Amino acid sequence: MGQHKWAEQAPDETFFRIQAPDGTLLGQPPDLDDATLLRMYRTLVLTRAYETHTIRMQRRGELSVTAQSTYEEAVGLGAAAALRDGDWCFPSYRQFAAHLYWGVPMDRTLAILRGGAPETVAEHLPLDTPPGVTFTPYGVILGTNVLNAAGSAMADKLNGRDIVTLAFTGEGSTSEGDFHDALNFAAVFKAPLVVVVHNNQWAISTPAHRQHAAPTFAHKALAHGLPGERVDGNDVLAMYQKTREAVDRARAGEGPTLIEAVTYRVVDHNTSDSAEVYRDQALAEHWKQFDPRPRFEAYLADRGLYSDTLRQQYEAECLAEVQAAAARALPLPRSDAMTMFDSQLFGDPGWHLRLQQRELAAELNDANPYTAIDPETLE
Amino acid sequence: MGQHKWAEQAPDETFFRIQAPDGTLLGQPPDLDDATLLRMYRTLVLTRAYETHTIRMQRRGELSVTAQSTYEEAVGLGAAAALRDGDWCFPSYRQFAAHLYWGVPMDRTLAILRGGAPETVAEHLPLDTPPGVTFTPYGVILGTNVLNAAGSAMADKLNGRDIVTLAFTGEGSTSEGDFHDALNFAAVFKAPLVVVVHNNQWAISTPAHRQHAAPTFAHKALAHGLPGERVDGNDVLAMYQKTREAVDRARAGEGPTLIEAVTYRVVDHNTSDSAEVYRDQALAEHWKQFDPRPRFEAYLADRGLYSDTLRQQYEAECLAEVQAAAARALPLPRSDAMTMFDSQLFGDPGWHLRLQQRELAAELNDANPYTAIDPETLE
Amino acid sequence: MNAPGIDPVTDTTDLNLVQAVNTALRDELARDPAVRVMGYDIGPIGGVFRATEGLYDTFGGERVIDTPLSENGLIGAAVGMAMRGERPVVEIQFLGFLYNAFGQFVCLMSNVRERSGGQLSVPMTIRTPFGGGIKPLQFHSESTESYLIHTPGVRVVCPSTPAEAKGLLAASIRCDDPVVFLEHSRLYRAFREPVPTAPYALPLDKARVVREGREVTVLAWGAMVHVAQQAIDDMAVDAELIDLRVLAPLDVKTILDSVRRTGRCVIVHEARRTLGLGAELSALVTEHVFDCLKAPVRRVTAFDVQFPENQTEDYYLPDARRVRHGIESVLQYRF
Amino acid sequence: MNAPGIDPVTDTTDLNLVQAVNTALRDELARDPAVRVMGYDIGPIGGVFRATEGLYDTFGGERVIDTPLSENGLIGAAVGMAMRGERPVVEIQFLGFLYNAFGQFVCLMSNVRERSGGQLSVPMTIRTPFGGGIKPLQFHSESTESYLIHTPGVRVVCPSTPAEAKGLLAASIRCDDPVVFLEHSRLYRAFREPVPTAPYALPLDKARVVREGREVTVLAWGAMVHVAQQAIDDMAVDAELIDLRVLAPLDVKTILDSVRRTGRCVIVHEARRTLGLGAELSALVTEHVFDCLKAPVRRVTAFDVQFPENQTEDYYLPDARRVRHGIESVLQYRF
Ligand SMILES: Cc1ncc(C[n+]2csc(CCOP(=O)(O)OP(=O)(O)O)c2C)c(N)n1
Ligand SMILES: Cc1ncc(C[n+]2csc(CCOP(=O)(O)OP(=O)(O)O)c2C)c(N)n1
Ligand SMILES: [Mg+2]
Ligand SMILES: [Mg+2]
Repeated sequence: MGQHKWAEQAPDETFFRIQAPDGTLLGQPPDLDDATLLRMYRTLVLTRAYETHTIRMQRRGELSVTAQSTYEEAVGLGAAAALRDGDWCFPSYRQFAAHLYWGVPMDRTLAILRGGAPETVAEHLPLDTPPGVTFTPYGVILGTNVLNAAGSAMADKLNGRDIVTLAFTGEGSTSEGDFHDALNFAAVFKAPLVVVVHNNQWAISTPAHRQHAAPTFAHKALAHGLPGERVDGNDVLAMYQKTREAVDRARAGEGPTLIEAVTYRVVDHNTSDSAEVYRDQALAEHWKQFDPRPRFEAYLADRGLYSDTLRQQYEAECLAEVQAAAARALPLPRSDAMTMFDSQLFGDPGWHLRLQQRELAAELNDANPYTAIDPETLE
Repeated sequence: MGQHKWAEQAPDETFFRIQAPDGTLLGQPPDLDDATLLRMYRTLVLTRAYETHTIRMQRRGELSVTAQSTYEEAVGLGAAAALRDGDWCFPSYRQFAAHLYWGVPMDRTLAILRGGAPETVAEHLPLDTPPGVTFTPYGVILGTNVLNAAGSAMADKLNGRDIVTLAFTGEGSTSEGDFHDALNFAAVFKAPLVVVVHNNQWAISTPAHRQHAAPTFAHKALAHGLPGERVDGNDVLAMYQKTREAVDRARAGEGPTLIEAVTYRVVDHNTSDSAEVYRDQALAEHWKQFDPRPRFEAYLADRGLYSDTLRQQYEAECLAEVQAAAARALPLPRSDAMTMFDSQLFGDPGWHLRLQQRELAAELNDANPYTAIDPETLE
Repeated sequence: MNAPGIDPVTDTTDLNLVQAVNTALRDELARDPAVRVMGYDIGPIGGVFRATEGLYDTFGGERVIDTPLSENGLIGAAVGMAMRGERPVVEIQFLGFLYNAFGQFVCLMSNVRERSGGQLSVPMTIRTPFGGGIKPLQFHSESTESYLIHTPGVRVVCPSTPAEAKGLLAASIRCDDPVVFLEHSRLYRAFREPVPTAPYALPLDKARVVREGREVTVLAWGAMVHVAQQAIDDMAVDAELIDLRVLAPLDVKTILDSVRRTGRCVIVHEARRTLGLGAELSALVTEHVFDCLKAPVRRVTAFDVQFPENQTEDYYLPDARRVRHGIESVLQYRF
Repeated sequence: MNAPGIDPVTDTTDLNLVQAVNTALRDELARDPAVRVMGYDIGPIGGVFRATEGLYDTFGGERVIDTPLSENGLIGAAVGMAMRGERPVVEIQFLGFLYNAFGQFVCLMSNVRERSGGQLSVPMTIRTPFGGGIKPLQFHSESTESYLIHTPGVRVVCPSTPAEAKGLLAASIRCDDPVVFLEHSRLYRAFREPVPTAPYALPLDKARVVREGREVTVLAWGAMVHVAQQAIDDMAVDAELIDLRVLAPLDVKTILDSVRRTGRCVIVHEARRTLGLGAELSALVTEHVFDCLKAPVRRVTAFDVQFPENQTEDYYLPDARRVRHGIESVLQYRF
């Protein structure tokens, strides 16, 4: 463990808020019906149950490396709730709440995290009803998904479809060229795109103040001529409100918006990381008090929707759901080695892949792949 | 020729100016001594003579494709004059005035434009006194030079040297990721970098309003937390003044600055282009009245430095200089084919290049390169 | 001449290669509303080589889309459009500029379909001029098809004549896979030939036997097909000349069948030698028809240096003489 | 074991590969003030693999520089620093992220010296983990050294043991050319060996003969050296195993001399087959020692698909059994 750690800076708290951290209403809450509010709250509970369980599974060796969003769920939740059926989302790896709000099946996600081929997962855990919002696989190469999302939004614009595309990215990823390309293309073509910069102050070990020198990440919008908002990322209602405004503008043909969601990565970057190596964990402890969950519960209580019983009921239901999903994902057969040749080119994959498929098949049959096949038999 | 052309927009003229287009002083001129002013003026005259001559040479087939900066020379001239001996410049291909202000030898530039290898040029036209400011070869891949310039400035910062790096790029090139990387790295490390965005409203056929949706190119600075200035790029004094302030800040350790120099590409993109194909040339005609030269002459006249005789003298001298440079460049022997193997790796270039060198040598001797060489003789 | 797919009896028009490209773009824009031609300098100007000339006038700015100056932006946005059912045809002004978009090219364009288990696809085409001989600026003469061919999940196509270009570009655009379509800039205006006037698509899985022969197989693509042809004509050797047409995935069968018959193989390419496609072709031939070989496979290539300055590039690129030397070396070879 | 440059009598310390890398970085930082270690997550955290652990504490933030999260920014800024006399050592967190910087890599880092006629140089090193076997996320297991090797103007180095890593990294950093230094992530903690304690540099132009043999030459690098070794041990074949060490420029002489003696050659690599370095090696061997070959050159490789999901990657990467099959195929070959 290094002697030197990053000097931290508490993030600037000048941002849009609807609720104070203690739950006090500071402004007009968005017009959300009870059912939606409860769906949002249940998603919050489910996300926590899901993440707690996946971390446990990962430690047991049942999953490969995975990330968490605990204490940061309001970003994905509030933003995703502002979408509607038919919209598209290009997420980052930290938006479990967005996935779960829209019913992306946990069993499939877990099966993928177990290193299964998507073809195997689709075969054994078929989708009966696809979620109302289409989620793309998250972009492993940071920043790329935001640019693809800009293209998705351009496609809708060109076809006059009133679909909105939402993209999530971390604040660290705003340093990649793809991020700027995305904002520039979306702004020039007035594409119906909403980009949420999930600013949790850290990119693995890099603090936001080493990532850039601008006062806020919302400032990035100014370079590209689109509106930039800065929102309390631990305030579900604020996230919903500002994203909803942006989504409405996008749907009305008024172009893209950038939203900086200010939060803090209380947890480790992912299951391979130990944040105490490079930062003083005091600020992380401090941020636990901004947990979005009690804040949102306070609003539900104001609306007469919240009770301890409800929470306990949700917790029990969600735990059961997660366990059931894990129970479906765990027994999936390992992907067949031959699946690596799937979903390459449409139609004939070419002579060399036909040969190599036969080579691997020979190996799986304990034959010598280099002597067992007569290449003259390949068309 | 297409029926449809780009609808043009006259650029927004809210920018820093010291002289009105008619020469009237609008503000305090920079503190420049007579000798420097005359050196600047002579550079302006020389640049025009040089460009007129190179276009002619290109049409005669004596040079490969080349660009012009006519009517836009104030950008490179004013900015480069703000540097001092020891500074570095990473230019674009449109900054002849910057090169000539610092005495980059025209004969060498012409010899390179004739397609000679730099090694041949250096051999036949050796540099006696290198220019006070070091110019790198311009970056063919747009945007890259700005980022390399940021690295150059970081090197000076890390070594505590009071050297400033100046980079030029076109407004179109600000759409490349390298440009944003450059601003971000320079701002984070407070590097002594000045970036001039030469906004001549066109990137070949792409008008600035299709390049981005921000109100100005100076706005790009806001994304990265550095000062952004917008300057009349046809006003030599204004370009000098704002660049000088930025250079002084950089030298004082206060970090980078972005300067948008607003001008207009009256001429074709380069000798391969015909602007009338894609734009209405009326605005180009209109911009001729903003020619930086008479404006600067008016200031020199105010200072009692200008006379028609001086202009004629400079014109005659400069033409002679250009002709002399061309006369030195034209008779250079064609580069030896073997020069293509020069300046690869330091030391031994490796077995394959040693073999290939011998192959080419064999070809040049009318031998069969594939049978003439015994590979066993290669170490 | 064996050119599968081109019907010789149809009506023809004399076109050069850039006109053939233009015609194919026009046909495909008219045929399928999902086709969008995209790039910078492709709208009113019609492309720096005039490949998109007139298309903006006919189809307007929503089908022929001038974009900001970012190759990465272009490829990444086109990938997103393609994921949503569009069929973008992106012009990258020169192959040397594609390096700026290499992340999106490798990790998204060529990968989205595999990554999504076939749920998403990227039916887009990159068209880009490449190759040497027109003596422009640095990075405007690249023949770095190897970077593309080593990337799985993408087809790489390279026509050598106007009629080939028209049919192969139509096929590339209609293909549901991502395709890179390499247009040799030296061939754009090199010659005209009769090109069938009606739209047609050529197969993307068949090499073209330009001339049959028994003594040696010569493999080439793009401009090198013509250089090889000239060398063969000069020598009056009974060579079989194969225009690969599609560089990935390769039509290996046609190649191996030929070398089985001739017992000799010469590969001609403009790319640098080390890991140019010739390396793969040589390895494939040796692996699969070793016992038929009467001489080692010969690679006639450019050298392993950066594309040189204008004054020396003629010594860098293979010419008919270098090809002749290559063919002679395999004909003369004795164990 | 022939390891030119390592003096066997010096004092040694048992180190694994990542510790050896760390030691070399520490030595070079101490030795030359122009050396700057740069990257994201290389400072207080010490790298995601801990290769730079402790360096920030010792040398401070001006020698061990944490940067913003942009590979292109990193490479482009380092090129500029190197042009100005610095000797940057850049960590790219995984080879798969270098694609984002491919423009700067090809057109600047590998090209500035040539372009400037030798007036400017770029003495920088990119260190990056690569290769499969640790089962992480997509694009974290790439073996795409071909993209690098096909690029002129750059050296590509790949150590296979801790002692090799220390000496080759020191040599790479001291070298005035741009270098890419590939560290196999599966080897980082795979084993320890005695590593000379004092700083030393190994030659960048000599392959390493791991074991001598007469029946077949086996060429490998990185983790595949160990896989090949295991196959050879399993088979008790009299194989000559060569660790290439430097992938560009290749030590062709050592390779050809060996195959001239053995008459057989097997190449083992993790990269995809098509235009993997095996293609070049096969072509070179066939071109230059054809008449000594008793069997066609065999490539034992991964397949021409994207690096697959964790559950199937073991079938993708060559293992000792696949290598054994490859060796058997050349031993059994009959004309
Ligand atoms: C192009 C690229 N570079 C680096 C990485 C490795 N990496 C994965 S996550 C991460 C940090 C991202 O930080 P941020 O964008 O702030 O998102 P967060 O994890 O904080 O949500 C890094 C460096 C990557 N996946 N892709
Ligand atoms: C990466 C890259 N893309 C494209 C080009 C081709 N190209 C050369 S100049 C130019 C236009 C540049 O416009 P701008 O940056 O505004 O500079 P200007 O020519 O107007 O000074 C283009 C597209 C290139 N050289 N590099
Ligand atoms: Mg973050
Ligand atoms: Mg411009």
